[in-house]
Amino acid sequence: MAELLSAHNINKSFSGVQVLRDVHFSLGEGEVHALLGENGAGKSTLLKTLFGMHQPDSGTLSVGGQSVVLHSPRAAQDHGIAMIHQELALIPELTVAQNVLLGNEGRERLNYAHMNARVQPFLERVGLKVAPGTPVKRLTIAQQQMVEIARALARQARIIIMDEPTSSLTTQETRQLYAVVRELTAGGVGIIYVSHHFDEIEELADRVTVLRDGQYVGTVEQRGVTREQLVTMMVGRELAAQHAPPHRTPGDIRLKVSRLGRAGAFDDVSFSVRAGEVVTLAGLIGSGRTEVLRAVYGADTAECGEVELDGEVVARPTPAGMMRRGTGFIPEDRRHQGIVPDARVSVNMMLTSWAKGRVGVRGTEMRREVEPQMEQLGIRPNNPQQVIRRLSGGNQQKVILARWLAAGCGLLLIDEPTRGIDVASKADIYALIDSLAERGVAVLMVSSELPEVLRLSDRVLVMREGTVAGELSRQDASEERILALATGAHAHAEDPVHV
Amino acid sequence: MQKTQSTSNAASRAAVIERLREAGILAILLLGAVVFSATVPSFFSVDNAITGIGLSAAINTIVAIGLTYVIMTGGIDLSVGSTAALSAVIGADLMQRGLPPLLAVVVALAVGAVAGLVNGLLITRVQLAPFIVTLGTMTFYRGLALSYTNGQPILSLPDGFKNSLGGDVFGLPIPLIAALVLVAAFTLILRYTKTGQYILAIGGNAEAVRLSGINTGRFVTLTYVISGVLAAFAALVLIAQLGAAEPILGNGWELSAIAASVVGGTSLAGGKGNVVGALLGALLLSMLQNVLTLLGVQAFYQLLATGLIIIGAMVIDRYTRGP
Amino acid sequence: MQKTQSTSNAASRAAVIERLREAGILAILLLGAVVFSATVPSFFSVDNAITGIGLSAAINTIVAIGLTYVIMTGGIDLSVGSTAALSAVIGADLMQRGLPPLLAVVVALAVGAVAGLVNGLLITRVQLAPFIVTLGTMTFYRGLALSYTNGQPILSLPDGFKNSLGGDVFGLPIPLIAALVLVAAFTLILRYTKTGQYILAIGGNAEAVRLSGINTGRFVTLTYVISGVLAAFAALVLIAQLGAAEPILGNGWELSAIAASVVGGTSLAGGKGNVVGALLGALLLSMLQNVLTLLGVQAFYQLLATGLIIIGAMVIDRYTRGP
Amino acid sequence: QAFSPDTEKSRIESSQLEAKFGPVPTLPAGTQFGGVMKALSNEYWQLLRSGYLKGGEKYGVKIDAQAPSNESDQIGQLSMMNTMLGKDYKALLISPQSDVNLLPGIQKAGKTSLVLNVNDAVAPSAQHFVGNSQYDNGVSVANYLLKTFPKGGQVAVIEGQAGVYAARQRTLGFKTTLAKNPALKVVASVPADWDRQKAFTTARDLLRRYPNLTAFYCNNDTMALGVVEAVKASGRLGKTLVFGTDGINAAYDSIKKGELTGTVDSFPILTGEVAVEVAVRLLGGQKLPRVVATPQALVMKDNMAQYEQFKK
Ligand SMILES: Nc1ncnc2c1ncn2[C@@H]1O[C@H](COP(=O)(O)OP(=O)(O)OP(=O)(O)O)[C@@H](O)[C@H]1O
Ligand SMILES: Nc1ncnc2c1ncn2[C@@H]1O[C@H](COP(=O)(O)OP(=O)(O)OP(=O)(O)O)[C@@H](O)[C@H]1O
Ligand SMILES: [Mg+2]
Ligand SMILES: [Mg+2]
Repeated sequence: MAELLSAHNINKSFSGVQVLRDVHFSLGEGEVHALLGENGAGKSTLLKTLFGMHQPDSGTLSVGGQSVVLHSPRAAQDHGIAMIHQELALIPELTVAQNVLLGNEGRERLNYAHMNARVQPFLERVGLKVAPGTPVKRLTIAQQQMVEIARALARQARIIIMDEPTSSLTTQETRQLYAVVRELTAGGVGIIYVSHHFDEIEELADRVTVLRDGQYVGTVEQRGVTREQLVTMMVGRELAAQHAPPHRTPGDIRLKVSRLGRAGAFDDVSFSVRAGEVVTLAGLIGSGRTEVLRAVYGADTAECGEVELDGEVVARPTPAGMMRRGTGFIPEDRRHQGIVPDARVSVNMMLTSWAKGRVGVRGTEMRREVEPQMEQLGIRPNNPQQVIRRLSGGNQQKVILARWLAAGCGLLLIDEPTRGIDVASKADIYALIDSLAERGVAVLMVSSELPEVLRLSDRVLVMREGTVAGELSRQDASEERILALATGAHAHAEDPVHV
Repeated sequence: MQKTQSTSNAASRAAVIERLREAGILAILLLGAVVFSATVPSFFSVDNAITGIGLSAAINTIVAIGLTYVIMTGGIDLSVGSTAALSAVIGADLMQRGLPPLLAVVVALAVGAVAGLVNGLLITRVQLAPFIVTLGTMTFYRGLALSYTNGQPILSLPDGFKNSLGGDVFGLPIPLIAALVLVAAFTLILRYTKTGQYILAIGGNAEAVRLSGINTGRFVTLTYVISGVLAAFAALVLIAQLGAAEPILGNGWELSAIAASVVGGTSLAGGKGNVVGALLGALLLSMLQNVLTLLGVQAFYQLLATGLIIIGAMVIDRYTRGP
Repeated sequence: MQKTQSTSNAASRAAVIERLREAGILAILLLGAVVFSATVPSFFSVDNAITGIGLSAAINTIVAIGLTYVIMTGGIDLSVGSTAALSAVIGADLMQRGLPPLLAVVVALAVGAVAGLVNGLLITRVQLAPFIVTLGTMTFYRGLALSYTNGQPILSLPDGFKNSLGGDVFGLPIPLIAALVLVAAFTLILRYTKTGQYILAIGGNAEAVRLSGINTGRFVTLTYVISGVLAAFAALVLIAQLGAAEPILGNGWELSAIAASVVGGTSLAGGKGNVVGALLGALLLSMLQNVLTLLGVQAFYQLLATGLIIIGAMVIDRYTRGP
Repeated sequence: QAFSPDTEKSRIESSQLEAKFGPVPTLPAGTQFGGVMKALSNEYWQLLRSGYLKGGEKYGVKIDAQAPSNESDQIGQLSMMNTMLGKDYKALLISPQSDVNLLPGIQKAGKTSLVLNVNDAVAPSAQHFVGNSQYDNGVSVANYLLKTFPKGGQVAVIEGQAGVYAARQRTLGFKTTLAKNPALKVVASVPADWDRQKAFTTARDLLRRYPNLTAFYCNNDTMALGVVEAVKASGRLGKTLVFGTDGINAAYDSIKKGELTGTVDSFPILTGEVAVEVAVRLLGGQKLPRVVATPQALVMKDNMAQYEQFKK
């Protein structure tokens, strides 16, 4: 197996804080090499170094056996490297085809028909069912993720870096991605793969390299290790066994949604969530889950239907009004809707609490509120003064969770609660949601991860093409049944489907 | 497959609706024209439309095209008026000294290009804020123009020059034709060339464009060069009309051009732009001026009316276009 | 635990370095002062520093504070000069008609507040672009001021008024004191109140703040009201100095104030702002003007020098501050 | 060389019109003149406009005078003139914002109506000009200083906007004349863009640099009134003289109060009347010289009474 890329003794620090220490990494032809580590371990930083976005403080890089210095992403591309970024890097106003070919269009004069035709096969390969002429701003986050993948394919790169490519994909698209990866490696392409999902790593990876706190822990053959061993390498200790989901007895109806609809997005959606109950909206990409959740919160307006909170109709839901009534909302698009990138962690965390008058903006007062939250969620670096943009993706997600924990709410709407969050923290967040429910909080979430859906939900509402295709209780829910409802492949009389 | 079909249908329907909504400003323009021609005597004579509205709209449009390009990248160019003055006096001076007009025109355009290049390099290489750079050069280029001519106008330009840029073709004044041709050309560049696409993309997400391996600085600089050249061209068109060039020419052009751009639907945040919109914006603003004059509205009330109508037009536009 | 310690130490060191770099503009200011006092006779007399630079800087600073707030939300307010004129002529007229100066001042400030409120509501409720709204109201308010006074200045303001806002305390002119107090107050508001934090956060990502359950429109509107009130206050300070209010007062204020803001480190993209920076920026610009006057530089060369020095200062700032 | 009313040889004082050309002819009823003003934001132009209206009444002509909304919107003024060409005016009284910005309008109008350049900026192709000599504006203040301070002194000039004809000529006339006595030194000549606030700030700076300044000469009254405040604030009222130009009402008030020393009044109302008269005479077939000069005078406290009649 010829070596495509190798990195030795890579060191990198940001304003005095060392993020990578003596890290080694190598990638062979046709290999999938997974990179594993907790949130903030330095995975993205290493990858950005390999893609020329950061310059290492010291260390050597070689591509195809030749030692290189990558000054810029352009240089990396010239060496046959492509990258799928953890934070999506698309241009909203341009079409899918334009985004896929950006920087690669060929002649100066653009021929859209030709570009669309060129892009179509790549879209088909990743299983993205949108027209290449659609503006990217009209796609959901998951569809955008697929566009990113298609773009990497279109580069015809020898080395593809994938930084959490599946964090917003559902099981179906993830399987599609597996197929794409296998096809690529069969052709000799090397893939660097970052994911917090062990099943993906077990499915795809040949070798696994583990980072912990910026330190190189080791590289192992994937086939030779167990999940537990990998987790131990990652966190430096053994993880407590997973809790079974607790048994809950829901209280009164907190949220009642009746016949909610908006043309082109969703239609006739009705359901309710009780206090102390966790209800999940499941479904395929573009099935309208996000849109429903946003409409309930008033982030977008619905055209018809009603939202009732604790038996009272909310005349015209708006985020501010819903917040005042004790509703919290965690959006799926962290970067554009979740964080204020240039503000500190403390500010990002306290945005809602301030409005509720729960805490002031003075340093000590705020620290008293912020620090325990950071501790509880294991947010690293544990520095409330850090600008949130400089946190790793997973840690940013934790800050937004903490925003609503600090503010306290009776109904929490969460779109993809553990997007980009590492295994260890994921267990913590599950425990946290359990304890919220136990305290009587009603939780309505959207999740694309079926194990997560099954682990957390009391009830699952499966959506298909904008309507609720069916509802499954905890006992009835299984991955197969959810998928069957989501794709419309059920119709067996014995299925316990209540529409 | 069926899903794809319906999604793409919905998408193209949405695109059509968007296009229609973008025509909001055109609708306002037409509505205005109809109302005015009904109420204001002599508003809708061809002659009034062409000479009263045409020239000032043409010049404003030409400058606004460049500004639209700059604004699309998320920048701004306050120096257009001064660049115009500098190019005009240098070009005029060379003509007066006997340089063939064509050559003088080329030199004047080159002066505009260099002025834009300086802006662009300060912004992309030294990474200064576009506002402050062009505020500085606005003052500096004006100073250059004034000291070059010692504050005096340059009179009596050669007839050949005046007739070529100041004349008519089939009854249409050349400035108007030039503006329309430029609008068409820069619309096509924006839509159908890599350069145009990159300029739009940079305003949308410069970091993402850079990550695609594109040298964003080069394209940003290019927009300032375009803006400088178009300002110089507008200045040449104007001095051909006036038959003279003066160093105080172009005062306030930046504001009118930005206004035309923004009224036409370009977002100052970058990433969204519309050259045809700039033309419509310029026409709307000129029409407004023209009508108020024809109605004999006094200066103070003209100000009131102008302010009200700009905002009113935008409110209508906002409600036809949707949020 | 040790880890945390060292991390937070390093982080606070980084913060200190950042703070020092932000002082770049202060360094330029001091450097300029040293150079000028060595070369320009009478530049560094306390008197010159305070009354020459201080006074004109004071007015610009007061306006720039408001603009800094507006710009931080990602907006712009072009109407400050016209708002200033409108408040000034109404206030002055009322004084002349015999209203007690204090009451007239309150009314003038209220006029500024209403002017700002109109801007804010058009921007947040009707969702028009701030540039176009304030371009429209810039024209409209100017028209109001001119028609209110029929274009005439209002002379002979009561002495009580002139002395109170135009006087001295311990040798410091009141405008300067007012500007410093306002800078301090608005710095504290920005740092230590929720309102200030929200204004900054909205500029950073309005959508994220909105989805946190915050009524962002209220805070954005507030910044325009602040800008209007401060413009009115600056106008009162000015007319107390000039002893006359004229409807064409405040022409070009928006540009000077935006320049002071941007020179002081506020980003036109929003989310980043610095009220002390606006003061430093205003001081730098006034110092420049003062020196050029003291040196008796000719008109054309003043323009050249102003442009060069603005850009030069920004280049130095850029290289001391880092990218 | 370019046309300059200040040096034009075929020039007549407006006061001699009656004597040389006889009575003003009568035009057909319903005759209309159009006026394109420079701006209305300075009182000077408003006074000129009332002069037009007064003249119109006197000679039986309807006058329709308009102004662009700001003083440096040159293309806007041209559009305004072009627009007004569409109406049926027998004569257009224009006050261009710059020397050249109305040239195409003048050329176009020449075929159908009479064009009269009234004041201030001078269009080189203007066949008829009515107005005072900008150059002489400066001369009269300089002469006064030469006479009053034979032993010399320091003088500062506050200029209008750089590059504008009126600013250039007034400053030139002042400096050239003052140079006759080398002891009277122009220590500073800086622009304040016709703006009261800028003039105030600039004057304060200058007064600190030259605490014994003898006099300020300002290119217009608005700036002069700003300078007066600076002089007051520096405690030099009465010691440093301040001269303005234009003769607006506010300047008269200030002179009466003993603050402003003097203003070179070019009698805008009278100028407006004369402009209408000249247009009427030309349309009536009289062959007037190219330039009709309107009067001007340095108005100070002691001679003010004799000029106040022209303020109505
Ligand atoms: N520009 C920067 N300035 C300062 N610190 C940074 C910067 N970029 C990253 N860091 C820090 O480097 C560390 C590693 O971040 P990185 O994004 O590489 O983590 P990661 O392993 O990709 O985590 P995740 O799984 O959450 O994506 C984090 O502590 C982060 O705060
Ligand atoms: N801004 C928009 N304009 C038009 N259509 C949109 C827009 N955003 C989403 N849609 C469409 O609405 C439908 C539902 O999208 P939604 O985001 O709710 O799906 P989802 O089930 O949450 O999927 P995902 O997992 O991708 O978030 C999709 O068909 C999508 O294309
Ligand atoms: Mg990462
Ligand atoms: Mg979703």
